Order: sequence, then structure tokens, then C-alpha cells
Amino acid sequence: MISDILVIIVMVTGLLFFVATTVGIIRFPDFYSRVHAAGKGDTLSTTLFLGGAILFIMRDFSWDAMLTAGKLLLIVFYIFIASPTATHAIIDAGYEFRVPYWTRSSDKKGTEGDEANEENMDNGFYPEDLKG
Amino acid sequence: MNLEPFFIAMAVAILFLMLCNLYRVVAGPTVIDRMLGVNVIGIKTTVLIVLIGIIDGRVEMFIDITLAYALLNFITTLAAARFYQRISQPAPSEPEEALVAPSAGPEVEDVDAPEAASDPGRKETP
Amino acid sequence: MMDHAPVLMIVLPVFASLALTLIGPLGHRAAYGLLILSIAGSLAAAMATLVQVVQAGRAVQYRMGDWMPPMGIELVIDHLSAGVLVMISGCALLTAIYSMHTARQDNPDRLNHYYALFALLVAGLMGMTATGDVFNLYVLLEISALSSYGLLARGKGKAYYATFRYLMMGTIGASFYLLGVGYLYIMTGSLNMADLSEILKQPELGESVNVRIGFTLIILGVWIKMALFPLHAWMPNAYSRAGTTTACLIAPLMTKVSVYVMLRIMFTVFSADYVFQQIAWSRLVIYVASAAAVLGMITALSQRDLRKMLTYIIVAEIGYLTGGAWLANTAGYTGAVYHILADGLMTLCLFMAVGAIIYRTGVSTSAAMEGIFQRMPVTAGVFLIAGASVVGIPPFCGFFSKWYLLQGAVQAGEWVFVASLVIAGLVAATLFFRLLEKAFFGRLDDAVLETGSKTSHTAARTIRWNEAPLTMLLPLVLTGAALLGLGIYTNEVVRYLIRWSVPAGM
Amino acid sequence: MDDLFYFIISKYNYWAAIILLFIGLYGMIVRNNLMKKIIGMVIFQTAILLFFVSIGVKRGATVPILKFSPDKQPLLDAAAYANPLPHVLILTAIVVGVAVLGVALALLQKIQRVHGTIEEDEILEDMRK
Amino acid sequence: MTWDASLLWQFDILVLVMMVICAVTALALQGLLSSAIVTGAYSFLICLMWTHMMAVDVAFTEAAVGAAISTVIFLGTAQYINRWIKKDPPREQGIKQLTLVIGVICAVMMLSATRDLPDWADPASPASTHLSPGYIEQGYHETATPNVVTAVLADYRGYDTMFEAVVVFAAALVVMVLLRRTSHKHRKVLHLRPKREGRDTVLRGAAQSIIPVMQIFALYVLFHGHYSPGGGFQGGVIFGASFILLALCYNLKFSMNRFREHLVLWCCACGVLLYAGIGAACLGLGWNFLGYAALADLLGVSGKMARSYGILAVEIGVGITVMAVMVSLYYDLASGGDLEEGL
Repeated sequence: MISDILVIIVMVTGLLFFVATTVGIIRFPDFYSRVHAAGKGDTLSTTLFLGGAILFIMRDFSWDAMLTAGKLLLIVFYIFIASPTATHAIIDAGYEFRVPYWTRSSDKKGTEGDEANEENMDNGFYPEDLKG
Repeated sequence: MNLEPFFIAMAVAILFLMLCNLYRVVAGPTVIDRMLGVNVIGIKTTVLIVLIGIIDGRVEMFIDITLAYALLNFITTLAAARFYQRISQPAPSEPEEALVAPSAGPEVEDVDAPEAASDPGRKETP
Repeated sequence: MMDHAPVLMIVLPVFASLALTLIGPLGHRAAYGLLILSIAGSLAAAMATLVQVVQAGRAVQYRMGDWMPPMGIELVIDHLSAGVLVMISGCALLTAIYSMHTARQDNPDRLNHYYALFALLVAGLMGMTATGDVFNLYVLLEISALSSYGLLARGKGKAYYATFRYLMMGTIGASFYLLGVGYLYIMTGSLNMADLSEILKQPELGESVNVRIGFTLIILGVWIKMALFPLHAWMPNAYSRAGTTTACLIAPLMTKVSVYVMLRIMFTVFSADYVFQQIAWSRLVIYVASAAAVLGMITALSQRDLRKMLTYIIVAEIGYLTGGAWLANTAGYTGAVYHILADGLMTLCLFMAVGAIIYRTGVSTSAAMEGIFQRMPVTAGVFLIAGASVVGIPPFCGFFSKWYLLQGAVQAGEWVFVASLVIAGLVAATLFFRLLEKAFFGRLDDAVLETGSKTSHTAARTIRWNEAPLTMLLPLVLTGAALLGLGIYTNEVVRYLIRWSVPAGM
Repeated sequence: MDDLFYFIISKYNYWAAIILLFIGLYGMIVRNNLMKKIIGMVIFQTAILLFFVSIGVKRGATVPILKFSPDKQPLLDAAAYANPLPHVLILTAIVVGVAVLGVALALLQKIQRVHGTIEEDEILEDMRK
Repeated sequence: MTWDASLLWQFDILVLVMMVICAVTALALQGLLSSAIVTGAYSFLICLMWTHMMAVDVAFTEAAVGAAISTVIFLGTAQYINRWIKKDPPREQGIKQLTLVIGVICAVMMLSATRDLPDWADPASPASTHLSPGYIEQGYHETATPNVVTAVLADYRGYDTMFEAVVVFAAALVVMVLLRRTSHKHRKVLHLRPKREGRDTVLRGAAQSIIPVMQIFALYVLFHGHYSPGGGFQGGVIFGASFILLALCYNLKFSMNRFREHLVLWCCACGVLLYAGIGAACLGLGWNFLGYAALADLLGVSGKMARSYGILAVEIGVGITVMAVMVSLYYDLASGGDLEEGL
């Protein structure tokens, strides 16, 4: 019973972080800040979800369940390595390609808010290889 | 306590978030943003597979897929990132000589190859 | 070993292709020998099976992995497939012998890999013909398709785009076939051909619209693969840009095996009753086939490039075959099946003769034919035989298939098809007459050679006698003899092979 | 209303497969760019695979890997497991799909080198020259 | 008129809607690279769909092939082609538009015909009652393999699977014959990756910790295919992917020093040879081709266990071939055939 509640708490927290990530990915103005949202939030919430799964599996103890939980731990570990590395590689590629970053002035260039800014970016603001 | 409805709710909620992330994949504006969106969708897929396994009651059958996913999703993202690091330095590529199969006979009109674009990657702005 | 002949003839080329990949450094002679050896073994196995089938008077079955048929995969070789198998392996063997010079010319490097793909293509085609499982047929279809893409793309230059189009159309065709199999599977739950035909006899499945969709999709896919007239656009470029060996292998076999698959689906999986009574559009096929025959021949007449001309002749022949199969009577069916064998040999013979001529003159337009009778008498003679066979002149096999087709068309009262057969025959006669006129009376001066052979180093300017090398002549003459032999032994072929395979309800 | 709901619930998978099939076919036939054609081909093939896998689903069934009771006896009830045969077919078909994809991409690279473009109309123009 | 809550139709419909969105986007976008990446997302979603349909082996394969290998070879090809399509395709496409109309008519016909198809997930449909119960109920007794998919794949329909291995082998051969050059006369000027002193440290560190696990995991998947989803194909792809990862984190040469192109080709052929050789050995022992029970006397076990071992052996063959083929496809497509510098 306690473990069930724990599972629920952990998973709901994970979901909250997923929501935060999604909001970040959609609403943040430039590429770098979006990667920031994705790289941190997603890794954490995945970990939380898989942790919840481990708790759920370990509810009734058996060797099979131990094995499964061990594999899940392995997945958590490798997601912890792979996901930030992947975002690192993405951001490195973006930096290499001189993806423009957001400043207050570039925000003001657009008439108002986010979408105008993006529209602005669409009109030749990005090098075309980036758009392709 | 029966947690199955909770897991189903979680799965559907994550799917909704995935739908939202799909906006980034579809709308861009740059390829790197799309890459990011795909990466995030991939991570969410990992979680969803585990949840499906739990709902089905045989999570041990789904874990291998999840691990493979976590590893292979990394490769995809890395390949895309590498691609950008690579093409950020343009270089011309030589056109290859066009040949005709000797035994097919020299088709007089089609022997010479047109010059390939100097850099295939960079076409003039549309 | 006799019992295992059905599987040996398929896996021998597979082993050969693996060995050809592994023995790379041993050189081209070893590769050539190995290829011929494996295909000869395959031919021997096919012959043995044919003898077995004819003696037993029923189909030979071979269970893969000793599983009972609906669960496992089985090979079923009946009278129809035994004949086609011998035709395939025979044509492949002749092409393999023929390939000695041209394949090396086209593949200065990687000859062994070229031969490996050659063997895989043969394995795929043999497997498609022998299998008794609709999904297995798809896998083997893809093997033959993939290896043919590799072989065709060896043509370089423009061949790449032609092959790409072929790949696209081939994939659409194969996918339609797969989807059709899916529809059949969802309605019946089986993949084995014999089992499927048992289940499909149920009246409620005969009425079902989804079974009809499945049938339509399969037939549509096969039509794309075999380049029936409105769907043929991919073929001429792909075949005429390829190297000679590739063209000699693929042009006669790929389309014929697709026709065989069509017959298999129509009459083994489904039944003649179903096809001609339940399918509303089956009446229209005759008109499509008639159009294919006439338009294919007329387009062939307008071509300058010799091999493109031959490819359009194939389009026309596909029209004959399809029409014969959809005539819904015994004579038409006999004509279609006989024509699979005859047309395979005819096409092979024409492509080989033209290949030899191009090899010697270095010209690929019809100008190459000028004065061929003086310079390459044997090749020209065989070309004459093949031409006579396509036109339909009595002692050769082309006449008999047309005879049966005409008989069937008259019986069925399909006057459009009769007219198209006659017109196509006349156009073919014109076409070959024009070529042979050039061959007999063409000028022997150098004008012709200069226009075409500026890049050719093999062109003969002073030597009048300039016959193709022996490895090319031998298969060529053998094919010519086979055309004559098949014509002479028509009665036996029909009596011992084709009569047995006539489906019930015709 | 209930009937309609049930109708949708029991068929939507086939609809999705058919819609994806024709989207892919559109890409393969109508798009001018060869790379788009290849992407259309991928979608087209996956649609067929989706159709096949849909056949194998059974209500209330689990993955087709046998369950064992505590005393190591397998549970051999066909209704408890999804139909394994479509899965096998699709495994084979996926492999075939990736093989065709590889060959198509190799041809694409060659076409680019020879013609300098991968737009169909430009290639045709180039070939007519 | 019952429907089961465990079917989770909401889930399915969401995924299917996303798949359609992805498919349309992939075809509509102007940039080819974007299309390739969106296709990757499509592949993730279809994998999810298949997991949900309980087709775990299929999902595994799709994860390995569709999500990883396809996207990587798409990207590899994208280096060598025009990456931007023309805005205005020509309008004179009469035949194409006719095809479009015919296509729409066919689609409507097929959609309306779904009325007569058996209901989705109906346990009483012909497909679920005719052959498949036989596989499930007898498979374990005849092959001692709890994973029914593996049993059917490698034994009942082992002949198909042998040709599946031949198909990938053929693909590797075709791509090699098409692209790879033996003479280095026309060496192209390379897109050299920029000098990046020290900036790949993170990637290389991650790769060093991931690659060994990946290879062990691949072997596990290969050998554990009797009891869990997986098998030769999936294991082979993951093993091949580890070499691709090596090439991505360092460079192509680094990976090729560990797995030479000649060895790759040898492995391609040897895997199929192992498979077909086992089939032929059974034939030599007096059984039919691929009748693994023939190995019983040789191994000193019962026929059932011999089938189990036979399945394992052919899965190893498939694994070797697939591993080598994936690496070969990557080498050729990512380097444009010259094996100098890729992705």
C-alpha cells in the first residue's frame, strides 16, 4: 500500500517534469534554451518514471522481479549517460552551425512575442542548410 | 490497490505531451529543433514501452526493447549532430565520370556526364 | 538425392553466390566456372524433377524442415512449374556460358560479385516458381528484384535512373502483392496455396468483397512486375541500358516468371470459376492485353535502338500471354503456358544475337545490322530463326503458341484479341523484314562503322568475316536449336506437360 | 450511437493503415524529388506492415511468448497469446524493407553524381540532352 | 457488442493520428533532411504502436532498424545529395494527377470494404483460429522454445528466414557493387570534419561506456531469443550499431580499423553460409532441408531439443549476417563508397 502511494507520487512528479519539458520545448524562444529544457527535464523525469516502475515491480519480491529491476536500473543508468550526451551533441552541432541565439534585442525585432520572432527567423534569418 | 487505471492515465498523458512535442518536429523552425523534438519523443517512447509492459503485466518482456531503444535513440541523435558538424565546412566534390556499360554499345547521345553541382549540399537559395 | 532435387535446384545457386563472394581473389576463371557449375547442377535437378513429375503424373511436394504443409513451407512442383523451372535454369545456364566476354567487359572489377548477384537472381526466380507458399513467394520475389537492381545498375550512367524507376515500380508491385496476401490471410488465416484454395472454395468467401480486393491487389502487383501495357513504362529504359549479360538474363526470365505467378494465383490459389465469374473486371483484361500486343509491337517498330526494340517486343508478348490466360478456355491456357516457354527462349535468343552483334560492331542502333549476313553469318542465321519465331512461321515454336492462342480466341469469340494477334504478327513481320533486309543487303563499306563506332576498338574495318567468339556462339546456336526443337516437339510438350496443368473448370 | 462507436472502435486500425498506404503511394508517384519518393516508399511499406500486425491482435491477449506456471508448466491456451504468424511475416518484411531502402539510397547517390540533381524533371531533361 | 478496456483505443488513436501527421509532414517539408528526421519520428511512433499490439519482436526490430539504421543511412546519403527541393514542381503532370484520382477512388473503395473485414482484435477471426493456435499449442512441445515467434521464424518458416538473410546479403552486395570503388583515381575532395581538439571528449567518454554494454546486450538478445523478444536479427542490428556508434564518435577509419571491410564482407557471406550449411547438413543426414531434428543423433539429445539448438544456430547465422550487412551499408552509404570519411 505504501509502495503503491510511493509509485504514484514518483510517477506524478515525473509527469510534472515532462510537462515542464514540453512547455519549455514549445515556448522557449531559441534553440539553446529549448535544448536546455529537453536535456534536463527529460532525463530527470524518465529516471523518475523508471524508478516508479522499479518500485512497482519490487512490490512483490522474487528473483525474476530482481532481474527485471536490475535491467531497469541499467536502463536508468544508460539514459543518464546517453540522454545528456545526445543533447550535448545537438547543442554542439547548433553552435558549430552558428544558430542565432535569442537576446532582448532580437525579441524586439519581431513585433510582439514569440511567434512573430519565429516568423522573422523563417524569413532568411537562419542559414538555409539549417532549415533543410 | 489496483494501479492499472493510474498507469493507463499516465500513458495517455504522456502521449498527449508527445503530441505537443510533435509541434516542434513539424514546425521547426530549424532542423536541429526537429532533431531535438525527435529525441524527446524517443525518450518518451522509452517510458511508454515500460508503462505498456506494466499494464500488460509482463514487464520483463518489454525491458529489452526499452534498453535497445535508449541505446539506439542515442545513435540517431548523434548521427544527426555529426552530420551538422560535418557539413558546416563546405568542400567541393568532383563529378564522377559517367560510363555506359561497354557491352551495351556507346549510345552516342548520352556519354558525357553533366557537371555535378559544385557542392551537392548547397543549392542556390530557392 | 533424387528426393531432394526440388530444394537443391534453389539452394545450389545460393551456395554458389556465397562461395563467389568468399573466393574473390581466385580470379575470374574460377568465378565463371563456379557459376556455370552451380547453374548446371540446378538445371540437372530441375530436369530430374521434371522427369519425376512426368513419370508420376502428379505434383512433387517437398516439406521444408519436415513440417506438415499448412504449418510449414512446402515446395510444390507440378507439371506447369516443372516446365518453367527447366526453362529458367536452361536460359540461365546458356546466359552464364554466354557471359564470358561481355560480363568481363562490363565488370572490370568485382566480377565475382556480379556473378554472385547473377546466381542469387537465378535462385530467386527458381524459388518463386517452386514454392507453394504465398508469403515465401514474396520473399523470393524481393530477392530476385534486389539482385536484378544490382545487375541492371552495372549499366552505369543513365542506367541508374532507369534502375531507380524500376526499383520504385518493383517495390509498389511487390507491396501490392504483399497487401493482397494480407487480405487473403485476414479472410482465410492461411498462407499455403493448397490450403488457401481449399478455404476459398467456401461460398461466403467467394462473395466477399475483401477477397476480391485481395485478388485484385495481387494481380495488380504482378502486372506491375511483369510490365503489362499501361504499367510498362519502367521496363524499356531499365532493360536497354543494362549490360548485355544482364539483359540476356533478366529480359527473358523476370517477366515470364511474373506471368507464371499470375497463372499460379489465378488457377491454383483461386479457381477458374472464381476468376471468370466473380471478378467483374475480368472481361476487360482481354482488351488491355490486345492493346498491349498491338501498341507494344508498333512502338517496337518505331525504335532505333536495337535492344529497346526488343524490350517493346517483350511488352507485346506479355500482351499475348495475359490475353491467353484470361481467355478462359483450354486452348488459350495452353497457348499461354506454351508461350511462356517459347517466349523465354525467343527473347533470350534475340537478346543474345543482338548482344553478339553489338559486341562485334560496337553499334547499338539498327545500323548495326548492315551487312551482318556477310560478317557474322551464324549469328545472323540464329537471329533469323528467332525473328521467324516471333513472327510465327511454322516450324518454330512461336507459330504453335500463336496457333493455340488464336484457336482459344476464336473459341471464346474474342474477335478483338484475334485481330490484335494478327495485327501484331504483321507488324512484327514488317519489323524483322526491315532488319533482315538491312542484314542481307546492307552496305558493307565503312560509312556505317564510322558513324557508330568511333569509340569502339573492336569494329572490323577490313576483315569481312568477324564472327562472335565461341562462348557466345555456342549458347546462341543452342538456343536457336531449342526454338526449333520446341517447335517440332510441340505435341509432346502439350501432351505431357501442359494438358496436365489445365485447371478444372476450363 | 453505440453501434457507430463500436464500428469505429473495431475498424480504425485498418483505416489508418489504408490512409497511410495512400499517403505513401502519393509520395512515391506524385512527388518530384527522388528522396521524397523514397520516404514515400518507407511510409507505404510500413502501412502494409501495420495492416499485417493488426491482423495478429487478439482482445485480452498478451505477447506471444509462453507464460509458465510456478511449477514450470507452460500455459498453452491459444486465446491468451497474440497471433504469432503475422509477427513472423512482418519481421521478414521489415528486413526486406531496409534492404530495399539501402539499395534505393545507394542509387540515389549515384544519380546525384551522374546527373547533378535528384529532381525527376531535371533528370529527365538531362537525359534528353 | 462488448469491448475490452484493456484495448486502450484512446492510446491507439492518438498514436495513429500522430503517425498520419508525421507521414504528411515528412512528405510535405521542403528540406530533405527535415523529412528524414521526421521519418525517424514516424518510426518511433510505429514502434510504439506495435508494442501496444503485443508484437514485441516486431517492435524490437523496428526500433533497431527503423529508428536507428534507416535514419543513419538517410543522413549518410543526405551528405551527398541536394538537400533542398524545388519550391515549384512542374505542373504538366497529367498522368500523375490521373493516378491521384484513381488512388483516391481506390482508397475510398478499400475504406468502405473494411466493413466486411473481421473486427479488429477479434479472437474469433479466421486468422486467429486457423493456423496460429497450432503454433502456440504445439510449438513448445515440438521445439522447446517458449518464444513462439522465434520458433515459427527459425523453424516452421525457417526457409523464409534463410531467404530473409539472403535478402540482406544481396542488399549489401548490391550497395557495395554500386558504390564502392576499387581504384582511387577519382578520389573526391572530402568534407573533412572540422578539427575539434578536445571537443569530442564527452562523446568519446560516453561511447566508451556504452559500446561494451551494447555489444554484450546484443549477444544477450541473440542468445536469449528463445525466452524473450529478440533473436538473431535484433541482436545483429544492435551489434552492428555499436560499430556505427564507434564510427560516429571517432571517425570511419577508427571503426574500420576494428572491423575491416573485407572481414565485413566475409561475415555477410559466412552468416548465410552457416544457416544454409545447417540446412544442408540436415539434408545430408537424411532429413529434409532445414529439418533440425536430424541433428539429434549428432548432438545426442532428443529431437525436440535438437530443434531448439538448430534454432539457436541459425539465429547466430542470421545475427552474423545482419550485423555485417548493417555495418557494410553504413560504411558504403555514409562515405559515398570510398571508405575514407563518413558522417
